[in-house]
Amino acid sequence: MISERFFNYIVALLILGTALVAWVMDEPFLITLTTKAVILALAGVGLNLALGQGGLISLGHAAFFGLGGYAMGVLASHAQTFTPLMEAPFLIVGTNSMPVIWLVAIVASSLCAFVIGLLSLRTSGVYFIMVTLAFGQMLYYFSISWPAYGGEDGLSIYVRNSFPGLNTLDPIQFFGICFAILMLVIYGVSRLTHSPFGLALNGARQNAQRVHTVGLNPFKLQLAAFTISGAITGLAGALFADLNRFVSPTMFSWQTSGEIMIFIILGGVARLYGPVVGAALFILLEHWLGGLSDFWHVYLGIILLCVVLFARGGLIGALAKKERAHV
Amino acid sequence: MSDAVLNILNISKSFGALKASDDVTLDVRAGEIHALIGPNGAGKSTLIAQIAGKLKPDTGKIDLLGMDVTRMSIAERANLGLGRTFQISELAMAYTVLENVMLGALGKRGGAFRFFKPVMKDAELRERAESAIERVGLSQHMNKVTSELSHGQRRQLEVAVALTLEPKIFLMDEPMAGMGAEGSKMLTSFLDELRGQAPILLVEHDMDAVFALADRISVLVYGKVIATGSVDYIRNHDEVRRAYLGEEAA
Amino acid sequence: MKIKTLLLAAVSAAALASNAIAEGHGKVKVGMITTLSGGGAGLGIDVRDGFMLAIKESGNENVEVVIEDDQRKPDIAVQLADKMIQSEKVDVMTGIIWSNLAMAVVPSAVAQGKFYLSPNAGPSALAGKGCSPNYFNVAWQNDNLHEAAGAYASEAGLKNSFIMAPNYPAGQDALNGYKRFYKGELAGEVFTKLGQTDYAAEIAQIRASGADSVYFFLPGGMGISFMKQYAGSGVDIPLVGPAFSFDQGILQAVGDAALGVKNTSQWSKDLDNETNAAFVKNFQAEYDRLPSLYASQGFDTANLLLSAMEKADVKDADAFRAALKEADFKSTRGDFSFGNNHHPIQDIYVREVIKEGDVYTNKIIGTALEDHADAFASECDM
Amino acid sequence: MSTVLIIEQILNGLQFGVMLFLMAAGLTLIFGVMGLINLAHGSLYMVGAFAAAAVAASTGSFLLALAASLAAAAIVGAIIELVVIRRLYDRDHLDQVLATFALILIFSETTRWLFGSFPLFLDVPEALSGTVTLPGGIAYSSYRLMIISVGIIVAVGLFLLISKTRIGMRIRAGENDREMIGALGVDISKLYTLIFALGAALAGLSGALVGAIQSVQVGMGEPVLILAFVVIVIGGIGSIKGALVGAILVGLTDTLGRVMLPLFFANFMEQSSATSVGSSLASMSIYILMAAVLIFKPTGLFGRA
Repeated sequence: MISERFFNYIVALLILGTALVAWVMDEPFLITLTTKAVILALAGVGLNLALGQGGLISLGHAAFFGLGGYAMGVLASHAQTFTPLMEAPFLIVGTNSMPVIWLVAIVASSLCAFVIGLLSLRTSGVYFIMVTLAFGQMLYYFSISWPAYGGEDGLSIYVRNSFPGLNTLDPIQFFGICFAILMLVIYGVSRLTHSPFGLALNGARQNAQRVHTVGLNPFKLQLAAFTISGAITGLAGALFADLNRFVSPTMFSWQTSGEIMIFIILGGVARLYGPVVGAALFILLEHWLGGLSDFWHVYLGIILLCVVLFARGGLIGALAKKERAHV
Repeated sequence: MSDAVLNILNISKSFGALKASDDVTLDVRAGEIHALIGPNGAGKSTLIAQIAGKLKPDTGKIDLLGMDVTRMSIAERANLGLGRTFQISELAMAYTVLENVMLGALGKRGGAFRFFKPVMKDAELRERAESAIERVGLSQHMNKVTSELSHGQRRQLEVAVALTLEPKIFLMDEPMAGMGAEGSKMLTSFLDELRGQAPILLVEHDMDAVFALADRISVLVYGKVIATGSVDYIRNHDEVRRAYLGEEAA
Repeated sequence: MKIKTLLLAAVSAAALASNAIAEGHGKVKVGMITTLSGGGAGLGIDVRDGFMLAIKESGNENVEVVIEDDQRKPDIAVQLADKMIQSEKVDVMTGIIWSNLAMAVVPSAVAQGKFYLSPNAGPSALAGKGCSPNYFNVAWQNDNLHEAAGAYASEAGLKNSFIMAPNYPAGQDALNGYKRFYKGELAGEVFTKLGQTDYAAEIAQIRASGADSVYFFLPGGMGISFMKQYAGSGVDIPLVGPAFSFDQGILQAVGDAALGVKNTSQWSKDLDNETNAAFVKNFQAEYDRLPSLYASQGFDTANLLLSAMEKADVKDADAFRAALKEADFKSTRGDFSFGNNHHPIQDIYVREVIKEGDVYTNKIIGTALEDHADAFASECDM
Repeated sequence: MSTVLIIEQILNGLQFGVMLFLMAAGLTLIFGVMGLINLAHGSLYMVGAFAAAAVAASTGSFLLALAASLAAAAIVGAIIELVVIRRLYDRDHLDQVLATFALILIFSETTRWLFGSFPLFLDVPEALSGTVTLPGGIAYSSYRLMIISVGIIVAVGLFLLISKTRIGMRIRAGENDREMIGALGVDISKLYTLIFALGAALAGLSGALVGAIQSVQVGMGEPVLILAFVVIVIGGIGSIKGALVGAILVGLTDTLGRVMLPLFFANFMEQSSATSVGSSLASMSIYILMAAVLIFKPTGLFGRA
């Protein structure tokens, strides 16, 4: 048994190492794949905050992932065609600067998460799962039938957005940006987990009554967690859109929510690196099994089933059994 | 009644045809232990739920420290100074003893919306929590996970969490339940001392403890308070003997 | 930074050199991204089988085809495209079935200097302002079959059509395409939910509308559901649709409900030309099923590629492009040429669903549009 | 819009609701008794439809096809209950969601492997292929009327089963207290397998019934599954009555929304964009309904707190 912290460092180094080796060996596609894993891991880290620490099983996080994606798509498409986004009451123009896009993605998705959370947190258990799903589906159907930004066809952005001082079209540089963001966010989440807020949030998951009785309001704690969680997933959405230089309503679909959830469970619920391990494993399986057979979904299903049935606590849980997942 | 910390005035609560609280009036004064007793199903839990804020009374009024709290939430009452322990332990089971008590300390300081500084390294909170743990005698179990504690230890932990809130009044729901003779005795003497810090509304089945500790006793039967008074008064009250103590004596 | 750049330059130079040696002259590496699993896999499988049949028949050993499954997900398609370009280093890409996936992949692929030959999707954005010298559509512009249906309706004297499509861009394009060539009145215009399975409400509207014809574009399972329910509703207003809902793969699932329905297509199994007859026969021999529209498009795409390879080396992009533009191959559709925007100019036929023994299939009953180009060609400045 | 047309559309909404009820009844039963979220319920629906299509193709009998759909779904249901599902009863919802999601993947691809990627043929029986004229001159599909009657029969049957029979008593006991039912000396795991198979059989039956007028293809279960979840959440999870009311509410909202909203918007905008805006809103309508119900009644219309 190795300690979880040590294991986390190894995971981070493995990811970084894979990208660097791929760069030296001139395998840009491998870098792209690693970048995808990093971005999906980020989305998972977001959901994990609500799901693992807050106990809020949201099957609607695709809503935030998609919003982040469309924040990028809408801004960049306006920049691409040199048309303003809005002229009255004040002028808003498109942009292709990544930091601005990230900011917009974060603000938009956290606002949306706040509203969805405000309404959904009135329910609990299965009802919460389903009402978040309902909000996700609303956005999905809206994005399909709203013609201004491509509807079902989605939006193509021909050139990746820019980051001051870097060439984002170079796979390794874009990887660097995403990896740095992931590490920063993980650091932030880790600080948050051990902060007063984290203590209270994790306490509210275990026993809301207890938290209430000491004078803290579980609803506010959960709403805050849900909002931050949505913001992180939204940021991941913007990066994902930039990775593909493309956004489409698929990002809003309930299968996307399900996949983000799968990363967490594969890796380990409420584990800091759970979604990272899960996303990396998922991408690995997808490419390895996909090459093996046209019917690779069967194998993926069997593996998932085995993880749920026999490896409770996900991969990290299996490797670091002795330690607690929470705090 | 200017020295009443908690004042319950004519509250009633019905569930359909059942009157769980029937025009209950009760007060808790500074420095006293006021025991609330009554047979099972007398409506003690309902009454406590209304005092704590989990249920709202149909009619009547609850004053805490001279402030009307009838419509306030659980958290708001806690912030005003209501420290509560539960009949069935309400603790974060995956947390250690220290973490559970830190929650209380955090609640006392008000607001958990600090996202960056490690809570366990917060000297002020830590000191408050550790001293509460010491007072209830759990120091050697500080880093034990709550789910591994014995039943009695969990009761002690509940009290420790309530202590960190430095409440103006304690609301204790059967703190002795499930404790061995040794533990009960220890807790009895601890509560005896505690009343100097803040008055206690004590709901308890352990009559030895009640008679040893209480300054006043109220008896609740079928949702009604049938008698309130000193230990001796209650011991000799006819109606109480008939309704309640009679069974115990037999 | 300098060391990195140097390192990178050295590595990539080495890679280039080794590629040049390995590939030699005249070889073409094709990257096919198509839908082989999940919903809609039937279309991708047919395109792939048609394409590979042509390659096999040609006996040309200079073509290497890498095939990947996009699962009908745009993000997967984009990554596969990155893989094809970055790590497989293909010269030509093809295979995508769906317009939204094509929009995700094609613009960036052609911007990186790859040729893209579309065997199915033809979104208007790529035919008009977004046209590209390296993009060739071997199937149709999305609106073509709908325009033909509109033309057929006008010619057949239909004056009051009820038109219906799912509420997404291809659906909106479909109805616009129909209206572009249809001269009568509209009895009603309805957008259904994408993926909708129950059409009772729409059928009731059709019954009440007093229309003399119903034009619908409901691809895949949606069309099957609609036609079965329509047949059971007792409404007998004639149906018209594009070929997608009357394709070989789908017809068997619709059954009698489709009999007699008129539909428009640029290809049919009974098209009378030598290439087509041989194609239908050989496809059946190879795969033990009748070829579909999609199979014919895959077959034509491969033949177009092979014809260009005869004339030019793919490394000489200008020459190869010119060779593609000539479209000097024998199409299963008979006459075939490219317009200025590299989209087909071709005849579009009207077919009727019939039963041959136990098998439902189509026969041609007329020509809706001759040498038809698309409505967006003028917006393309090539 | 004429009154007759409105009545016909209401009938259509009811019929759509009844179709949803068949699917939702099993789902809510399984949740109510075992506390299990079963995403693979849609796969059982697909199994029923494929079994019916296969049997209909080889025997030509629609009744045999229906019987096959019931049997196949029940058997497959019992098998997955024994192998997988029973390990999930004590798990949290998260594990249940994931494990049954994995089952969807396995079922869908296995079915595709067995039957291919193209839709299968399944048609309504000759005797029901026409229409009946209802009072008021509405010509309505006989097959759809049959679906409505089957739905009503199933609803009544379930009510009777639960309120009048010994099994029903055990189901109710199980809902209220899992410990107690064990104490009554009932073999709880057998009961659970039975209930799961019953729910699966209902899903299979609705797959076959609906498959005859829609398309029998891989992936047909998931859209219905989501709708069925919307239905039981609106009705209150675990309540058969709630499922019935929820199904009809969803059926009516969806059908009438599709018809009315475009007409409504046509009052103040140009036809083509009214159609588009109206249909966009219509496709969101049931989710809006669900969110609204949950915001005002967090445990659904007939759910217990």
